Amino acid sequence: MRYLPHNDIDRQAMLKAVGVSNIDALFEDVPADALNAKFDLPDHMGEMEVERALGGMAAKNRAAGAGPCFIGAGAYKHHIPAMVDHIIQRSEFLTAYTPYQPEIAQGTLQYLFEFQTQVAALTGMEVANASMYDGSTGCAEAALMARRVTKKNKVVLSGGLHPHYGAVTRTNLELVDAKVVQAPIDVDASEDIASQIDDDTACVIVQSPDVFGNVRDLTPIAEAAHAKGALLVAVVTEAVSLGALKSPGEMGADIVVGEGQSIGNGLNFGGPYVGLFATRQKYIRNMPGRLCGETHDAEGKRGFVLTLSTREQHIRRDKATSNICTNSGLCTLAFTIHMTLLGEAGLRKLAMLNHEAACKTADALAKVKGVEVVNTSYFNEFTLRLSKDASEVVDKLASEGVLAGVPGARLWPHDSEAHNLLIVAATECVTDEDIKTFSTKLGEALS
Amino acid sequence: MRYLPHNDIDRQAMLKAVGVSNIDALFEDVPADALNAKFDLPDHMGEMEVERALGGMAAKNRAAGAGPCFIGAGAYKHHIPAMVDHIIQRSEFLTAYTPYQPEIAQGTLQYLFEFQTQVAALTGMEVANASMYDGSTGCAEAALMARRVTKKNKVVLSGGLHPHYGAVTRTNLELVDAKVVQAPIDVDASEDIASQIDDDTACVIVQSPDVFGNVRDLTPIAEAAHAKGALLVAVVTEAVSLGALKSPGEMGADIVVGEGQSIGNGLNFGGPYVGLFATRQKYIRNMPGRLCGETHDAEGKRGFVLTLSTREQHIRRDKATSNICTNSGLCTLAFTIHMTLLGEAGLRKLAMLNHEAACKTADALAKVKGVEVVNTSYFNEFTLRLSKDASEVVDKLASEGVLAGVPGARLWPHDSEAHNLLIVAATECVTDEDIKTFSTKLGEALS
Amino acid sequence: IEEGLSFEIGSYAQTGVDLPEPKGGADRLGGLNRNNDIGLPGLSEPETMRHFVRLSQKNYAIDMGPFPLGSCTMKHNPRLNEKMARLPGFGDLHPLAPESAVQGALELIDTLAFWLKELTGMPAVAMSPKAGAHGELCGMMAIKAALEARGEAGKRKRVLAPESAHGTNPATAVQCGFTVENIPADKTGRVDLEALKAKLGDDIAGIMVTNPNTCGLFERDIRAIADAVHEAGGYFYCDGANFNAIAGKVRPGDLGVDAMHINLHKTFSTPHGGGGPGSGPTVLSEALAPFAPVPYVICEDGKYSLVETRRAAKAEGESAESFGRLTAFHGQMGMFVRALSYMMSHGKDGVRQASEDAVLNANYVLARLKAEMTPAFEGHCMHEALFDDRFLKDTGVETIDFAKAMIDEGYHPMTMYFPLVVHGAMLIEPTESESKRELDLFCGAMLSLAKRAKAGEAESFKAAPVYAPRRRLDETAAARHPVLRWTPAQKAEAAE
Amino acid sequence: IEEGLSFEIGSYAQTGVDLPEPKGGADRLGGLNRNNDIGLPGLSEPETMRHFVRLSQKNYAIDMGPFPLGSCTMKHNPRLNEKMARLPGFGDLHPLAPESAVQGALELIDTLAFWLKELTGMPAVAMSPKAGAHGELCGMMAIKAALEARGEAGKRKRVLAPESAHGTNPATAVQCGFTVENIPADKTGRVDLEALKAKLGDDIAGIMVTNPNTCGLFERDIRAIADAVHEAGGYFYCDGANFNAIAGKVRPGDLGVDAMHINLHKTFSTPHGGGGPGSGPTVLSEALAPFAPVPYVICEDGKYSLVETRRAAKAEGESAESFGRLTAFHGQMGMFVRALSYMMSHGKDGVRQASEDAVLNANYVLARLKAEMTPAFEGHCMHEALFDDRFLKDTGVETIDFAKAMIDEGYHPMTMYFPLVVHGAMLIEPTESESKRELDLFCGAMLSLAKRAKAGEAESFKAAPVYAPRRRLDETAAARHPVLRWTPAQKAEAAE
Repeated sequence: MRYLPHNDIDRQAMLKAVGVSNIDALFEDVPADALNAKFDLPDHMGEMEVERALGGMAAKNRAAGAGPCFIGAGAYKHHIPAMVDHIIQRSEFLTAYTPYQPEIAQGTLQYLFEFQTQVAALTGMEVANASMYDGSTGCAEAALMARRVTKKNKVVLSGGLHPHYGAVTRTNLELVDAKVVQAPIDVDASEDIASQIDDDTACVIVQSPDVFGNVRDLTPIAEAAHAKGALLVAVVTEAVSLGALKSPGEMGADIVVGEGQSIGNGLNFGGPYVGLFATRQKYIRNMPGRLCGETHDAEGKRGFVLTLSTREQHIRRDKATSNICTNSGLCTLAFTIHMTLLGEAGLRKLAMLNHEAACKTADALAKVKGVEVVNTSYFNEFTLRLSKDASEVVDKLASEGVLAGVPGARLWPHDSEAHNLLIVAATECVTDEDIKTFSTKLGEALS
Repeated sequence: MRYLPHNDIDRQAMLKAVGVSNIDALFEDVPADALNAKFDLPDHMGEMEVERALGGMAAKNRAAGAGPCFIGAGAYKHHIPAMVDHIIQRSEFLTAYTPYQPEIAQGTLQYLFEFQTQVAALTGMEVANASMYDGSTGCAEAALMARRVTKKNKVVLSGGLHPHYGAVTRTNLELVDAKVVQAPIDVDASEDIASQIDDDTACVIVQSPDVFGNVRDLTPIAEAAHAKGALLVAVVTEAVSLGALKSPGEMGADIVVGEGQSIGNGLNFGGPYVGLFATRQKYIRNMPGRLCGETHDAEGKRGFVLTLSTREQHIRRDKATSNICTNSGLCTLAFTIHMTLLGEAGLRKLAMLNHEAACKTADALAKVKGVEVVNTSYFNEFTLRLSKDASEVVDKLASEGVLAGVPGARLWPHDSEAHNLLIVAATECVTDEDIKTFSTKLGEALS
Repeated sequence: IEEGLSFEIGSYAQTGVDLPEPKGGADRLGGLNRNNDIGLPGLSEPETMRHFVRLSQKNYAIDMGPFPLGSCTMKHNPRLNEKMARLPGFGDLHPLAPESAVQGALELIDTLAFWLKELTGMPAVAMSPKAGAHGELCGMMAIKAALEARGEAGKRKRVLAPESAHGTNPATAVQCGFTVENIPADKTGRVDLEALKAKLGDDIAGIMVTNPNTCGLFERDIRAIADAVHEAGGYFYCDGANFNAIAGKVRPGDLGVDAMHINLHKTFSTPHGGGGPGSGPTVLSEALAPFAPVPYVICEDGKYSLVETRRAAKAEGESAESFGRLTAFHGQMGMFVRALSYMMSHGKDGVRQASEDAVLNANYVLARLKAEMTPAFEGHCMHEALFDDRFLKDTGVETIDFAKAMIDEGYHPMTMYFPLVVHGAMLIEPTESESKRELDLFCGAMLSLAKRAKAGEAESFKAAPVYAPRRRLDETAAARHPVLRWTPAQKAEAAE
Repeated sequence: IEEGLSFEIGSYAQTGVDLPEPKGGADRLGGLNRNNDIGLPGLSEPETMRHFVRLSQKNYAIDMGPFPLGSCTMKHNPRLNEKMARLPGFGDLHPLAPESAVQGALELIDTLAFWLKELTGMPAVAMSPKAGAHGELCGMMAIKAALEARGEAGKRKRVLAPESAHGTNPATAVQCGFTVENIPADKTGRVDLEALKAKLGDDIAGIMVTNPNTCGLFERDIRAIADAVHEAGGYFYCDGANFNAIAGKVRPGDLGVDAMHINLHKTFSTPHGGGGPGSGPTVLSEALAPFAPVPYVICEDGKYSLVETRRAAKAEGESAESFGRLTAFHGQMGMFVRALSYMMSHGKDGVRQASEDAVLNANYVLARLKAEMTPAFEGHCMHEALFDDRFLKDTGVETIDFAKAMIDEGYHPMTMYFPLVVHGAMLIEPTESESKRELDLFCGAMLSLAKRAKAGEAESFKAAPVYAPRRRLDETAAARHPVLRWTPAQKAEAAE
């Protein structure tokens, strides 16, 4: 087997050195009837066979890059510079462990420090951690953190929050008997979420751009929350939007959680992604997740270490702020590299190209009979109200090679009001021809 | 422009330091009317645009892996372990220069030394160089070397030699007024090439397996050559065959040249490839190309350097053995890695799988009406005589997604005798289904 | 060459990407346009390349040498897996693309699930947990949901775990609203069965046991433990971090386990990547299967589909009481592809051989190091060998010094000070990827260090590492005055 | 950690690939089966990975730091190019696939040819030369063929080249059956026009001139040189190794050139890869175009096809007298893709800016280093700055010592002892890829070394390098007793 360096001569010599005659002597503590179980699985395969099997499965999927793609709703098709994927595959990054031995892990630690700085700058916050699993789990952690900080129990979820983020948050919060209030679906950002905040509220969670694409002004919500001693958790599922929009930090957010996939990371059918988590300096000891900090070595040279581990499970065990153990290391690196390539100038330009693509797409689709554009504001994503069930339309267009967007029924299957909605995203990858193909086929599907 | 680190502030500061007011002052020696020419070319493009343009061209080609592929004749579709391509892309290998500073190039030098050892072992020769551009140019260099060694003028080319190798050799040899004798096309390895060797013969060049796939016994030819003071140059275009066949060294070859593409290197539409060049120790000072040798450093530690550079152009200039300046560095590395993974055991098995695939393919095709298998012996490639022009058949099958082999007219366009021939290769990549598809479609094309 | 932060060497005007010029005019941002500076410097592409290559060279990695980290399982990461994960049909696939466009992806998840169920002997698996700790959460959530379904959630709040447990175990239990109590260990380093039994009662939610445990030992009484817990009405959560010792040899389902997460990055070699991403699918017993999280994949007549909500789950399987959703999408698909590629490459014979070689390697190291070092417990071990610091007594050298000295020998240190049950613990896990030649070199270096420590060379240990990119770093200072980001003030300072 | 040879650490039984079992029985090898041992050890995959990763770490590379090698042009290698070359439509394309199956490949070759012709202002280009020296051969072969067509090949045997020429120039001329004579240089480091004219005559085949020349200077009299040679009935071969100084600024075709090869790996950044592969397309003037080698691509009505033989060339274009074939297939396709990717990324504006930045960087280095080092010639330079060793006079430090001391400063040495026209030459080419920050660090290190040399620290220079994977290697011993391969006897020795 190509991955195993021993031959049988080695194995015999080693067994002898260990002082046993056969390998099963080392498994003596296993109940005898459980040892050497039989498995209904094939024997080992060569690379070629594995490539054929997995390649066959891959070929049954429609890649976003295979044609026009307008799907967003929390995961976005962007162009990633070739260098990003090259660097993250370097042995020294790919096959390194968590940097618990900082003297021989400065590479990982320095990019984590750069990542934290980038995320803080991007969100307009004071500090950020070294990442969460993804945006949705970060959202749940933010709610838990808000409970720790405020010592209050109620969590209010905006009707513009991605329903999967809401579900993840509920699942986690209900475990500890928190009260979760979910506002109704809010397609056009007209809800009065501030009115839901009371003295028992730990936080209110609002997404902008929201799941329908609306850009929301968080300032009044922050003010309402702070007036009641609650925190504002701002959610951003499209990190590129922060190149064009006022940051949540400027609008008064106390915790910003985001999905960082758009910067440096591929779609990967939903994972691995990279959760952004930023907050104010005063809350750092309540933060979940790994943190990298600056220090110096015995010779006084600057260096970086994982720090504040007294918050973490491996030190604090049942008193930890979270059970989280890993971060999204390699995805974090991809984010950091792509962001370094972009820089401020590139990010702003990229954001503007996205916005222009969305405006152009919306204008083209608005002309199609049976289509109404719901939004008055948006970044690179907006919602259509169709004259029929959007799922059917999406399936029909998929069979014609167009990935049309996310139909309402996919996200709110039990809420028939949403079923004619179609959430459409347009990034820098969308061409004029893609838009034309989409609008033509959409027209056909609705006629 | 993303590849250029200066901004205009840098440029101005540097111009000032240099003492000129504008960049064209540094181009003052260029005739004024030739400076700043206009070009009918586009301005710079982003990665996404370049990917679209080149991706569009790539999509117009039929990759060997896209379906059944039976093309060989000097380039072979093999499976390459993923690790090979990963390692050759490591910055330290990909972006290193020729190892003229051995103290900081031991990585490159050690793998070259390993490569030379592998090639020598594989060919059954005493020494090998650090590679030529490809097999065909190595063949021409071998003929030139034979002239230097023997001080004779005539070069005899077997009728089983790949015609492109013959053409390259003729082009190079005619430049220095050598006499090149090309034996007629020899489909079934029946020529009496020994009879062409006379006292003026520097070398005879014989390929095995030959371009038609026949396995040739070189021993009697070597004896005949040596009897006249000539050298035998053995050509191998399929390196994998050396895992199953007696090596040219064992059969008395004086120089072995080969195409190493099959080990570690992709098809790449013909290049870059890696030329193998091996000979006897006594001829090393007459060899062309780069050589890596063992030595020690100032502390006595073993190390490697480029050596015998007194043969080379950068030292010897007009007295050099060849004008060659580069080797196929990275392709050499790919060869070395793949060969290290294979080892003797893997190479033998791989060779046997190729031979079995060819036997199976030949048996299936022999049953097709209008098909005659020419060969009695072969490794992974053989020749069919069809009942009609093979080019038509190949074109028809290509339009149906089968790459059927190389038609005689492609290699011998001016020799109509060869036009019904079809050279068919089958490697470990060929599946039973591929064979079935091929034989079915071949039957249809011939009926 | 020292490499500064990108914030120190870049400029706000520079960029390493070329994008088309925006046409201008579009502005539907609701008046919330960003007007201020963001504070993100850019670098040109060549500068970026060099920046990250130089940083990378300050790291140690499994591709460079052994990483004998007990409990962390640093094994070979095949590049085939990376290649497979990057096939456009997987790497460039949107999680919300219609089911018709993702049949191969669902097939892959279903196939991997089959392998995991077969290897563990368990009837169900939740695929969406994003990492090992997330898998623990998934398992404990399922237990809580099962208790709720029994109407006992209010009553059963206690979870038991050995002192040697990973820190995630108690943290997870608390995150689920449980309280945690330690189970004492016996002299052989295993759970004290009688002491455990004494703690059981009708307020017990369950136990969390790692097996093989973090001392590298198989829990001999595993079935008796499971039986006792089940009898008390609790569930048995098995921490699967060490499944790599027994995969292909033993099925946890045969041992009475109710839930176990599987660290794909440990057992099935998806790369650690400097700390993630992980992936923690969690296998579940019949008792817990109905409570599995959404979304999950089902297959009917060769057509795959997704069950995405609790209501849909209820509609699909009558007993289903899914506890909800763990993450936005389907889990760590990129890791699934890598893990399946690894599993298919090994096959059942290779998985078994890998476990055997891992155990053999650990025992070989144990046998060789015994000469100078002190094993924490008697007898053989499983996949990792645990030593304590008795052999360093009176030498002035502590475990951390020994670890740092290993760096100067060219090795990554072993796990130190874990598990907590042993003084100055040194936990060594070579994995099956190390050849005998590498192990011999490693053991030679370790023995020589031990001899040097005993010979009174404490000073050099205290000074180590000397040959690393950094000398020992001041972690206390970092925690006391946390500097978690670069600020422009630092740039100004640096310029002075 | 010292890494042995694979021959020392592997075994003949080990393999790092898994292949299906052969079925056995097939044997149509004509009785020529291999029966003996081959002598090729194998390694498992993890061992192989570590072997080559460890070796790689003994290399210096452009991704790690500057490579100021004059005449070698080590610039940034974009990874986009690597990605493009690996598209299956290029990387997995068989050279003998039918034309209908390779239209995109032929289009790519034709497109790259268009760029090269446009950038050089030349009407034709031969794409198949496999490297720069092969391109020289192509150009000189075309000259020889043209002379033959004129019936003057027997008479015109002399080729002139400056003493400062690359060694390939004389070697190539000889390989074409010519003899070579040096053209003297004037005091400014350029061709002495009068001396050149004196050597011209009706036995002249042509001249070979590098421009900018290897002193980093543009040949001011380039047109007069071309005119004189043409008047004498000879051809002007321009060595294009330094085209990167003027690409996008100046078209060699406007200067009277008849043939020039283009090093794609220098000017257009296909990676050097530790010594290759290169690629050397050769542009040709109207006079030489008819003699271009086969195969080449033609396009009619949007359909591409190949002309593969001299007879076919003759049939296709009436004046065609192709000199024959240079290589088995179509040239270095993999390099073509990379180069075109690079060119399209730059565009005409970027190519021009790159040349300007390359020249600016060299002049900046020249201006800064003048303070302590001695430029070989007065005035500005083009893309590389040439120094001699006068500043080391009486220091005991020689050029090679200075170069090796640079290694300890973290830099790859500059080109040394070339060109031959200057004593102890040091030729520095920073390329456009280096930022001002990197150049300032580099110049600082160089100035400090120069000061140290003058301050009498010769001993430390003689001892350098100290911080490299090896101290100075004995090249004389290597050449005197050549050991070009490992032999089993060495293994036995090592085992003792």
